[in-house]
Amino acid sequence: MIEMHWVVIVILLPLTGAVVCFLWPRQTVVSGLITAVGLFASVLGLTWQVLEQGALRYAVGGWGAPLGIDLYVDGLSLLMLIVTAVVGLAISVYSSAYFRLDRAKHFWPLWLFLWAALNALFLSADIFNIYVTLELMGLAAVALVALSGGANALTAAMRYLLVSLLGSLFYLMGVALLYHSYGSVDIAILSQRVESSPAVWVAIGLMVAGLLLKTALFPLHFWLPPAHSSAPAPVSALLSALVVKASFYILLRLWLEVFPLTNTVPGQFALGQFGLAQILGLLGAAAVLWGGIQALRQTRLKLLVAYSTVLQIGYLFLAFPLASIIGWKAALYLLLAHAVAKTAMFMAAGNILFYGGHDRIADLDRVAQRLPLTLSAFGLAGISLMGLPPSGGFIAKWLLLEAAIRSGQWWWGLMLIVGGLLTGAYVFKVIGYAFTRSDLPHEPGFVPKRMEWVALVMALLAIVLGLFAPLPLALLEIGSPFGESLR
Amino acid sequence: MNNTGENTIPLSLRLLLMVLLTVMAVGLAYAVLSLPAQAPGLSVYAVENINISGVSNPVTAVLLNYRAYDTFLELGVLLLALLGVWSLGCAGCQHQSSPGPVLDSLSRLLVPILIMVSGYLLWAGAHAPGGAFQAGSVLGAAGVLLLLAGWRIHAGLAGLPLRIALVLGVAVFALVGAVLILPGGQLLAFPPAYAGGLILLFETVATLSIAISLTALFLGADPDEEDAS
Amino acid sequence: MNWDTWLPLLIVLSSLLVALVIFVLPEDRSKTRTTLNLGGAALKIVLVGIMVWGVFNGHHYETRLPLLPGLDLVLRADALSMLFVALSAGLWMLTTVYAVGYLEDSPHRSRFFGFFSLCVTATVGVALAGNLITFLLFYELLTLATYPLIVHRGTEAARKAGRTYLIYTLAGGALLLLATIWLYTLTGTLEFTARGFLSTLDSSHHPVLVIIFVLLITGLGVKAAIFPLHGWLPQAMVAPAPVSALLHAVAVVKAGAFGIIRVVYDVFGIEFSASLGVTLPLAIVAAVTIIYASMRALFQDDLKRRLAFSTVSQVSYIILGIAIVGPMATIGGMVHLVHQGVMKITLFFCAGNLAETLGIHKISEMNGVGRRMPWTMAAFTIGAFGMIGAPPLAGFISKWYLGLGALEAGQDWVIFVLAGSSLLNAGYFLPILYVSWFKEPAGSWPAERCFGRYETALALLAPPVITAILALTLGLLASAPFSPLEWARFITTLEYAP
Amino acid sequence: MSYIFLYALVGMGLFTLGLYALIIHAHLLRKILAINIMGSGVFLVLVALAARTEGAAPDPVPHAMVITGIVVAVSATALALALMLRVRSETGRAELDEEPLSKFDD
Repeated sequence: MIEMHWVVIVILLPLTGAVVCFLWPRQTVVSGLITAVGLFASVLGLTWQVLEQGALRYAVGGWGAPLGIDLYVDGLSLLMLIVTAVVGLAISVYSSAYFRLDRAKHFWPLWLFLWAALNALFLSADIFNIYVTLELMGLAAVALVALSGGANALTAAMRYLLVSLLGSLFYLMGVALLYHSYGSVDIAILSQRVESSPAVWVAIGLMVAGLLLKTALFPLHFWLPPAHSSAPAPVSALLSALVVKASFYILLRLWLEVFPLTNTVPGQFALGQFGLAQILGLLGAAAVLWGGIQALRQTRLKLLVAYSTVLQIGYLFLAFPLASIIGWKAALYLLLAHAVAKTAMFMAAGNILFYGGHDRIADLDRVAQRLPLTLSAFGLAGISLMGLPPSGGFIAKWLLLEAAIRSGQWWWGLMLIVGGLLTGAYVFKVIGYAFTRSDLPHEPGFVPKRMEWVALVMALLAIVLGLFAPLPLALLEIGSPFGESLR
Repeated sequence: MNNTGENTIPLSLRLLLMVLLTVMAVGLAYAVLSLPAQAPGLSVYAVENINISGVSNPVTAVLLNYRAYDTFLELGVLLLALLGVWSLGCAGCQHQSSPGPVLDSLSRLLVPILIMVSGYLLWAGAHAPGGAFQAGSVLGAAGVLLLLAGWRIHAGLAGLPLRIALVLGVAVFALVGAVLILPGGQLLAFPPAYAGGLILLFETVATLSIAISLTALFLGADPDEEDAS
Repeated sequence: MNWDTWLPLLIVLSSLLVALVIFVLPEDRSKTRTTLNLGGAALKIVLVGIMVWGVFNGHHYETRLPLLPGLDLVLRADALSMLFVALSAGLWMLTTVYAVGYLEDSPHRSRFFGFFSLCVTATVGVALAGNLITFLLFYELLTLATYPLIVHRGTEAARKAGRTYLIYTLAGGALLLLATIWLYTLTGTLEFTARGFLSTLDSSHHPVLVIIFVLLITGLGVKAAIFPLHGWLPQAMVAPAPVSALLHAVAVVKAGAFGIIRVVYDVFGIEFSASLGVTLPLAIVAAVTIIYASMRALFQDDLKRRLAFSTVSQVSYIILGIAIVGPMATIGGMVHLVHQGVMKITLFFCAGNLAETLGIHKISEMNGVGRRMPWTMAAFTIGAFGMIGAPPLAGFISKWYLGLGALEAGQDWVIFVLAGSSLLNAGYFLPILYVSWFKEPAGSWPAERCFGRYETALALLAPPVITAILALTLGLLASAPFSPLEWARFITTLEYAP
Repeated sequence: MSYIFLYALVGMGLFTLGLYALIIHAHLLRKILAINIMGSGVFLVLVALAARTEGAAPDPVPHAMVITGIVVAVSATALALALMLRVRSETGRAELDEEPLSKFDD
């Protein structure tokens, strides 16, 4: 039987799709949708392959590290690919109704490029190659934000572009230092060679700073709310669900494999990493508070949802000081649940905007009641974001709290509780308006049913994730990305 | 250029920033100086395999064989930037310059030379410094010069033909790279016997795509759409 | 997989599926909706009946689904859960009938009945939960399902009440979650076990266990409306009458009280709780709530608010019964879970009838209403006397056992609390009865509507009459087999070491 | 310690200077230039250190990385310039609307 190169297909297929969409703009929606479905199937194929064979390493060009570039799939990267595939498919379906052709012909190639960049990024085992994918992702994301036109979106896109480039350059400088220290850019090789040295520390500092900027961890989140709120709704969804997670993924990967030193004097480095982890945890906690409070203060729905992303990113960083397998799994599950729920929420916000022509929260009652499916989607997604059972968010919160208490650092868990309550406050601030009655002042826009249903399906998925947690959690074990379990 | 920007920042903040950045610079310098004084990096491996790479210039071997995947993605970045620029729909943003007689004759003189230089660089890349990027940018410069001189692409070529030329690099990489999988190889794994030819093919299409992309980037908007509007 | 492993899940699904179908049902399909509602309710009663019979005959019903590695979603039928499931299933049927009559021709019925069914699903889930995480899951679902019911009217007051409700319950839920996980990290299990699963822990953990106990009780106490966490309940009175009935008699406050029973008996174990020294403070809090809320009730002119404060007071009887360590008091507390439900739902049905038929919301408007609506007021009277604890009504049985239990446990002060509370109960119920039966009507009612041949619509009248008769029967036939009292005795034998 | 390190230090200096300019200047063209200077700094570090080993041919891998990096930088700059023109045509000026240093939005 011919071995399927699913690893390659999930990168080449979206690129090919992008090229086809670009060449024949009139058929762009059809080509795009076909690509999306094919890509979803390919990721399933890859999943099946990895389940059968375990973690995979693929030497592009046949050279292998250190000379060539390797692709690597383990549970961690596979989960990211699956999240991307699920969210990507939903966004594709939603977008096929959202954009008119004059914008669709720009949206599809850019989006498929972005998808290719994400897949390539998650699969890459080479830190320089990751830089290239980061840039590919960043430029596509910026162009997508600018797609909605208008002064706000363009300015936000411009700021986003500068931030993105700045982050990449910091990252690249780190890559340069690591390469010139150890003569390799392969993650696996580096993880064996890295020792505590000034150059390594500076490299870690640069890379962490650059990636935090791209991940928008407080206080480096300043660019996120304007960019995520002014972009077209499907773009907002994919930015919040996927793009910020990509840089988080790199950070996590480096943290787990390149940064820790086991083969050297333990004290010094461990202490340093401990300190850095505490700082990341503190920033995460600050992000939870800041994002939550800001979300509560917003008067526009999309900005509220964008600040909710700032809060949720803070959650992810609470796992760093816990430094346990269960904590990492919790963070990944949170990432998964948030991606799905936030997609639903931005889509719901997009529908409301589509229908009522505005997203002022105080006037939502005129709109919300007439879009029950959309409102249900918003509510269900909100439940997951709050971390109430049964939902993916609850599972993640449970695991993270468990990790916090087990590690004796219950205060990080407290931040989860506070974040959940803040989320509850801002979600119900919106939901509350759904029950008051008022008249619609003008002719409503038409919301295609497809857009409402996709949002609802994603929201339901966020809930269902609360009932099928053992599956994704087992998937994460493949290749033990978080180290060997002690059990 | 206006100069409002600098003055809005209070001196105290600027001083603080300078102090912080100085600290950072010292750290960076310290990191550089702490690096091992001698390190071969990957040059040993690169040279070891040069015979089966298809070229004799090690940089080209890295770019188009060992790490051809990077180059492939990077052509993608270039194409993507063009997509991004076109999606901005900035047809009216750029003001036209009317070429004077000097520019006109200069371009008549320079363009053929640039094309020749580009061709040479492309060919030389196999054994000496040079290659697709150098060749592509020189050819792109020729295109820019033509644009400045008022030349525009023929309307009949502005649609699909132009687009095909733009995606040529990415498409050929993807297609050939994928075809190489079929006989049981890996993506972009060149059989040594064909490596030289394949690299030349890649370099040629990459040169064309890069040159046309750079020219199109300079133009700033989709010429097809420009006509339409 | 067999019948025994499916039955608990089926009981939960019988209302969950109804809820989901109703959500997508068009607004004007009221026949289909009513059929679904009543069909689901009837099916649930049948299933619960089978289950009660099975449990009595020693069957073991358990549904177990993996939720997290090492943690399952467990639905299990034991003697205690049967008490609550039977109450919920029975009263759901009546409340559905009542709600169908009450909300006839009002807007958003699909939404209302959808969440209504969801609410019962959550309650049944709370009852059948076999471990703390499952309990937590349904407990939070209950919060979410009741919110839309409270804000159903869509007025500013309703939204405000909904907000207050959420602030209280979400915060309570957060504490519960924290305590649950903390407990899990200590023990590695959360399964409800008769006489608890914590007594084997090393004594160095005991201070932590006390903190966890306080967190759990605080989290549950919000829904059980223990003083000073009761603030949301009177506000929630803006909801439609069937919702109030459901909130007060069956779902929300009972879920809280039931949770406290579970924690004290099946997590900590009653004897272990007593040895930790946490039961006496709990008893005192319950006693304070009983007296405080009764005093507040005295001064309410709004009928539903008076009933609300009465609920706050009465639910704490259940908690008091648990906190007085001893079999007799336990019987009293458990049986009150059922008795209070039946009596209070009667009162709320009646209050709803007055509001719906005559537009009466205040006690000062009730002069002579007994002549206009004799059946309703007769039911109300039975409910009120039950609450006071007059024999031979259901409430008397509860108080009798509570008193006996207190004496048995040597906690004589409880007698004074019970007596004082009964006096206060009489103080706020008897004037209502007096004005409605013996005063002359003022002439015209605030907003009278005509409902055919009875004093009000049959769907509104039948439920309170039935529950009033039930309250009477529960008192008269307290010793019959399968009565709540006998069932409570049965549970008590399981919880106390022989 | 060879003279090669001097180049690398200059690269680090460019990186820092570029960052300073990026933060200080409000005009977008200057910001874009600043980013490019930072990029040049990184490239200089990469290339310079490739020739550390005396007597041996320079390491080709960083050279290839720099070429890749340059193409990426060119692409990004092109997009940035086009975006800047759009911002200017939309808002009338080529600046981000906030103070360059005020990173906290509220």
